[in-house]
Amino acid sequence: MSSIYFIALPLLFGFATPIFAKFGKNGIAYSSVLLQASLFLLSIQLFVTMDKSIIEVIAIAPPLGIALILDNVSIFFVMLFTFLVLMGSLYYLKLREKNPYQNEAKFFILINMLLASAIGLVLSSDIFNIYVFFEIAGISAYILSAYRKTPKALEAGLKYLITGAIASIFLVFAIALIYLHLGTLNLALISQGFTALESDIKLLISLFLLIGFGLKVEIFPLNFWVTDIYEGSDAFTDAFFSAVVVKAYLFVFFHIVYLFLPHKEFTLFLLYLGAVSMLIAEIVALRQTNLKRLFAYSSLGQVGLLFVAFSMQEAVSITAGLYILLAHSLAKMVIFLSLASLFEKYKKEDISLFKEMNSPFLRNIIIISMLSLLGIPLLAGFVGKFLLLKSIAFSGLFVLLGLLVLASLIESVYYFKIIGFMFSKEERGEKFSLSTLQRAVLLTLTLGIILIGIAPFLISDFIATASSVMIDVRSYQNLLLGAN
Amino acid sequence: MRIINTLLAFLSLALLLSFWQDNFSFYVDLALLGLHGVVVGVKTSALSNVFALLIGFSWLMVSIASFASKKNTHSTLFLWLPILSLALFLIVYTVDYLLFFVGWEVMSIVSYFILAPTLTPKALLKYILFAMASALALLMGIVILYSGAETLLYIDANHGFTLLSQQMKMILVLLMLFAFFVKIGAIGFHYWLVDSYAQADDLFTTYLSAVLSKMGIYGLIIFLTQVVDIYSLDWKILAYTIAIIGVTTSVIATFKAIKEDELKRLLAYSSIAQLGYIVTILAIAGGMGGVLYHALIHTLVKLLLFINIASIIALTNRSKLSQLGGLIYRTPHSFVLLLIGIIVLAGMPPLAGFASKYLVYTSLLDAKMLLILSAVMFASVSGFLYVYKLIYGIYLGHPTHKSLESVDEVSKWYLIPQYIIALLLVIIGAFPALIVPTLNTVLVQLHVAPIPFETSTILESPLGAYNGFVVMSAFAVIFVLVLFFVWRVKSKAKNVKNRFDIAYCGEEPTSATPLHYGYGMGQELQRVGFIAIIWKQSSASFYNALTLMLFSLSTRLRKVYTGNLASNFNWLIIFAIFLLCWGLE
Amino acid sequence: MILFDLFLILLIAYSVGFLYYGLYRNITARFQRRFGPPITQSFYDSIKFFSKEDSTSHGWMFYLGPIIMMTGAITTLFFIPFFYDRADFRGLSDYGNLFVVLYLLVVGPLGNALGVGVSGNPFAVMGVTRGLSRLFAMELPFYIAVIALISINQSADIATIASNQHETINAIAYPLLFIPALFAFIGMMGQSPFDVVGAPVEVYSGPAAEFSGKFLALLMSQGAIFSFAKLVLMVNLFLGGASGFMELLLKTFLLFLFVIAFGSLYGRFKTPQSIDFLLKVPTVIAIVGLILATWS
Amino acid sequence: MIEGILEYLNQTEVIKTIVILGSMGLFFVGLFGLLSQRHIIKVFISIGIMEIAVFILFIGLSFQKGLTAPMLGDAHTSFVQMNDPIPHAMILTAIVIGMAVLALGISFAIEYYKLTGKNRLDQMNEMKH
Repeated sequence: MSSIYFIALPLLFGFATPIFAKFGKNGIAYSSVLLQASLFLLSIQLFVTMDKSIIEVIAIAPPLGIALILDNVSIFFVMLFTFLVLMGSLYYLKLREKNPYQNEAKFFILINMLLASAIGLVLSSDIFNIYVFFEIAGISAYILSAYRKTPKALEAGLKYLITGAIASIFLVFAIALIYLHLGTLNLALISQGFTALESDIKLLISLFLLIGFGLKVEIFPLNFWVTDIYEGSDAFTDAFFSAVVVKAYLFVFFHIVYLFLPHKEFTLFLLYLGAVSMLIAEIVALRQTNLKRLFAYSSLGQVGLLFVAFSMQEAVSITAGLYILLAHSLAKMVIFLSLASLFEKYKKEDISLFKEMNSPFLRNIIIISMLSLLGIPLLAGFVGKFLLLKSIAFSGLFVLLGLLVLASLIESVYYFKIIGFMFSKEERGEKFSLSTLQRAVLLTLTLGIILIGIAPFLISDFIATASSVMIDVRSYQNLLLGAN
Repeated sequence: MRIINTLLAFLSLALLLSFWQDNFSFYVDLALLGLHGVVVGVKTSALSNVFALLIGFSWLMVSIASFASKKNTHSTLFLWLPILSLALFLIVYTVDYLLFFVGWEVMSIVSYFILAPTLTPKALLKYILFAMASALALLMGIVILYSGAETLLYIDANHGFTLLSQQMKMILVLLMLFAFFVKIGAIGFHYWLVDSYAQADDLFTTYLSAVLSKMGIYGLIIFLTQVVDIYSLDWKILAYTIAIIGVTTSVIATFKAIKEDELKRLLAYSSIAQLGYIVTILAIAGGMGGVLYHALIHTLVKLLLFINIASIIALTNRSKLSQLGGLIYRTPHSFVLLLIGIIVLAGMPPLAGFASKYLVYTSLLDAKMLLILSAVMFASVSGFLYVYKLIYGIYLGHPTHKSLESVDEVSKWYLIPQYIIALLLVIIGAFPALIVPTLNTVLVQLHVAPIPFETSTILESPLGAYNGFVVMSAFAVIFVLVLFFVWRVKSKAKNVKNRFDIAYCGEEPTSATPLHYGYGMGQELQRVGFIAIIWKQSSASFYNALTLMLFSLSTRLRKVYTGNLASNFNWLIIFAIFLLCWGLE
Repeated sequence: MILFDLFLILLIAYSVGFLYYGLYRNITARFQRRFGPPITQSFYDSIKFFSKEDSTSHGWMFYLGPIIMMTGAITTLFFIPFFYDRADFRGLSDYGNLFVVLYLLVVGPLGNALGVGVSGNPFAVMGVTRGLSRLFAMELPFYIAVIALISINQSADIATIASNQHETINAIAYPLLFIPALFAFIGMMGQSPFDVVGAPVEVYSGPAAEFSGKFLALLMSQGAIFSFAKLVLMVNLFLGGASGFMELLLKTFLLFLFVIAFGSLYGRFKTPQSIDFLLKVPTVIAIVGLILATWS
Repeated sequence: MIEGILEYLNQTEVIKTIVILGSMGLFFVGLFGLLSQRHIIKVFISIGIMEIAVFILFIGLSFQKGLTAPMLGDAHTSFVQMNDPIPHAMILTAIVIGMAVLALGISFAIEYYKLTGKNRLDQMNEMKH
């Protein structure tokens, strides 16, 4: 029953805030961190005690009821999300001393809601629950995005909300069609019955699903809104958007693709969509000067790469995808968290900020993160990239290979432009150093990047199992249906 | 830091030499990563030992030279240098393309961090973008090869290569050639190289030119012999293409060097030209001996030359030929060392440079690439102009500034490595076949015919041999005899007190008269048509146009992300309708 | 034995070289409708210079320049065999080959360049630069021709190349190689139209501007020796070599005569002009010759 | 006459056709609004219309003639002879969520208008670089 805690506790946190508020000024903040820490420990504990493929199913009599599935792949995401959110919250503990959000209780509630919904998305195994968590994640993200109530933030919030609302309409439409034709919401049952549907209905459903999720997973050409959101929101919240929210949506989307639509043609389409998405995002990023926007484009590019990885529908490429996802989450977390401090200190978001920055620590960790994103060996990004390119080459998709390599090259242009700014010989202000806690957080994340890069075999077993579980549709069906 | 670095360099060299004959290998299976059946590892072999020797030796020499400056100015350099050398050792000792790539990338990135404090942003960006392009091309090539061979080991790579389709073979070869040519700085891909060499820390430039550029050669050797197996493959056009690229590189870089005024830029072009000779003979069957020999000599001579000009730059704070001059009697040791260096660089007979040039020429003759050989010899002779410009601009002529008249000899820490190298070059000059047995072990390993060997004084080749010892002793004996003769002939000549006491059209020049010819040297060649073309053309315009194109594309694509939701909805609907139509099909 | 041989070679080269130099002055004088000095005049001049004081010196490197030049000339001479079929007068040619000689040919000029460079006279250095610029233009057609010969004979040995011509000499068998080589050779001999470097009369400059006394003598002597060495090389490569002294003298003299006659007839090119010319006409001919000669 | 029409209309197929046509009409009205209108509130209204259209479609199509509403009460103590409760539950949830989102959106729009005086989608260009 423990997997329910991941969803219930963060949600319940909101109701308990009045109580925590009694513990003093920092009560809510500390209790939120405590909650996330305990969730993280719980996920670790679950992972450690878990057998090779023991799966926890919480089911209220499928096909009617809801079911949460905690298998090898979802535990990966649960651990990742709780860890990242914990790190972010810890970082915020110091950030709030200088630049706190108004009405912090709400902010913590939202962060926990975001965590709960992201985990909910990953664990849910019926499509309506997915819709609900889709919306909860959306609502908390809209509010977080607009939280500063500056014109930019509000604009970002509005745009996010409008596109989110449209996405949800299409999703509901798809769900309605599915239920009308199959009479069930259970993923396993849908996946069994889906192939037997008429092709027109199938097309319509897949189209709506693609648009509904496509808007959320930031795939070209449905990612027009993303960069504005990143730019308008706080860098601190961007960290969560980029590292957590998108990843949850991506997982769900591909989970659904594997279950419903493992069409060769469709996935091939997604494959090239991903590559084009990456290429375009990287090219556009070339001219960006606003850092948040720049890294938003970089996120779009990485999502394109992940799209390619997951669309390959092979265990190896999914392994690669999970590696890339992990590396990207860690790196983007480091970058956006550092940016949050830097923006606060230097009062500018321009790329020239790095010319003024005088903080060897931040410089080094940002460089390491960016190199990892570029897929430099001995850092986390390389493992996934190499595996991905390998599986692409083995499939004989050499044009795709060329596109990805080209995109990576363009990507390196602006990354190294930034790194070049960090080494520029201009006059720099006084030294800027972070508090110990913040340094510890960033260092932990960076060490994660280095450790995975140098010793990928530490987690390779786990990730390989996760990816084989993710692609194994049949066992998922058996698991879900056999549970009642 | 410097001491630790030097100790490490010494240690690695000592280890290398003491375990020269021993075979050592270490393999790891990568099944854990989901790469089933993929083994990576390191292994000593004759080829890797030779290149490792170059690395270790250069590292040591650069480290010794670093003691010259009083302050620990190169602290970051010597923090990174051991890591860089480690990556280089990894590159040469690995037996598979995965570790090769890892070493390659680490090399590029570490070099980037070494270069970063001294380069201008533009040069730095140029360097790293070319390095990344090279690395990515290499990665793509490796992956393509991997998809054929299903392992990454060099020994299986040839099998995998033969399994690829003709088209993929072509693409693979192009990618790999691009990757390595960028590092070598073959013409067209040298855009990054000259600026990086010129602006890098003076000692690091030495390392760059002596060692890092050789990694491109090493990569090409591995790729062409192990993967493509070019000598047994009947793929004439590839060999010719490589040779033509090499010789074009040599000719163009030589003339570019003649025009340069800045010491390090001049030597950078010279480096490109010398590597061009190596590339030229890389793809022909009899050329491997020449490749290795010339790589060795070039490493030594570039160490010598770059350390020499580093010492001069450190001494005078000037780095342009037009700002130096007349240092010969202030720094006689440096002068003699540079003289030895340029004699080797020019390939003049008594010293070691001729031996390697000789192998280059005879292998081209043997392969019947006669026009290419003519062009190589042409480039080689044209090179005299820049080597003379180099030595004249620094040491001969008139000092261009008062400060140059009162400097003292450079630090002994600069002189020690130079003397060691010069000694080696003289010894190899007299015994040109001394290193042939070592090279032959490599050639045997690469399955090519070894260089004939009888005694260490005679360098043999299919078209005749020459006795280095006789050439050198004849030269030395005649020199001493003439010297003695001149000595004995009566002379009352006095040293000129006034350096303006020269034959100058009946006038006496003053200190305001520009007497140093350093900058103008060779400029009149502008009037020669093809040289003017070489000087005027630059790959910069191509790369600038490319950048411009990319950026305008970026601006255009930015319009997708206008932030205007209203227009984006139209996009969305169009996309949906497109999908619908596509799906209905 | 070999030392005696070398001494004889040197002696012959020295005397014949000065003899030719005297003849050269006479013949050019006749071309210009005047009477030249006695044939032995140059020889006496050099002896005289040896006994003169040199007025200025610019340090040891300044001295070394002519010495290296002399060394280069003598070494070159020693590596060129006089006769293709005789055991004597082979010098050191068994220990080297054509490549060594080609490179030894440029040792002298480079040594000179160093000595001149240290003198600090910009006009002298200008001459050196011109010389080096002309050098590569000159060497290109010559190298192409030589490469073709080596390839045809499959040997870089000079004596072998010379002896392989007993039926037809290379100048007739391969005229398209001989003509460009001859152009280059005219330049190497410092004759018009390629003589702007050491232009003897009108330019008060050139590499020799700063030398006087015994060093000027040294320069003159090495010039004589070097000229002879180059003549012998050319004879060996293209004119079938020689098997006796008379043949050698005849062939070298004819070649010499041709060169100075040619030089007297033509005006002087500027440096860029000569480079341009050499890189166009003789080079193209040489390339055609190379292709024709080795086409198979 | 009217009886006949009602009888005709009472057929399941006819009802479902009407539902489909009506809701699709509504959907396209919303879509048209979304594409043609620039005012933020109007856009929200369009979104609301589209949502409602989907809800109606779902409920309308999952309804079966002759069965009662899926509610337990005095007369109905067990789940028999009732319509499938799931669509109802789902749509109820969706309505709540949709309403919450729209309310949130309108509050954003008001704040935004207060700060900037802008109320149109195409004017929202704070981040135009």
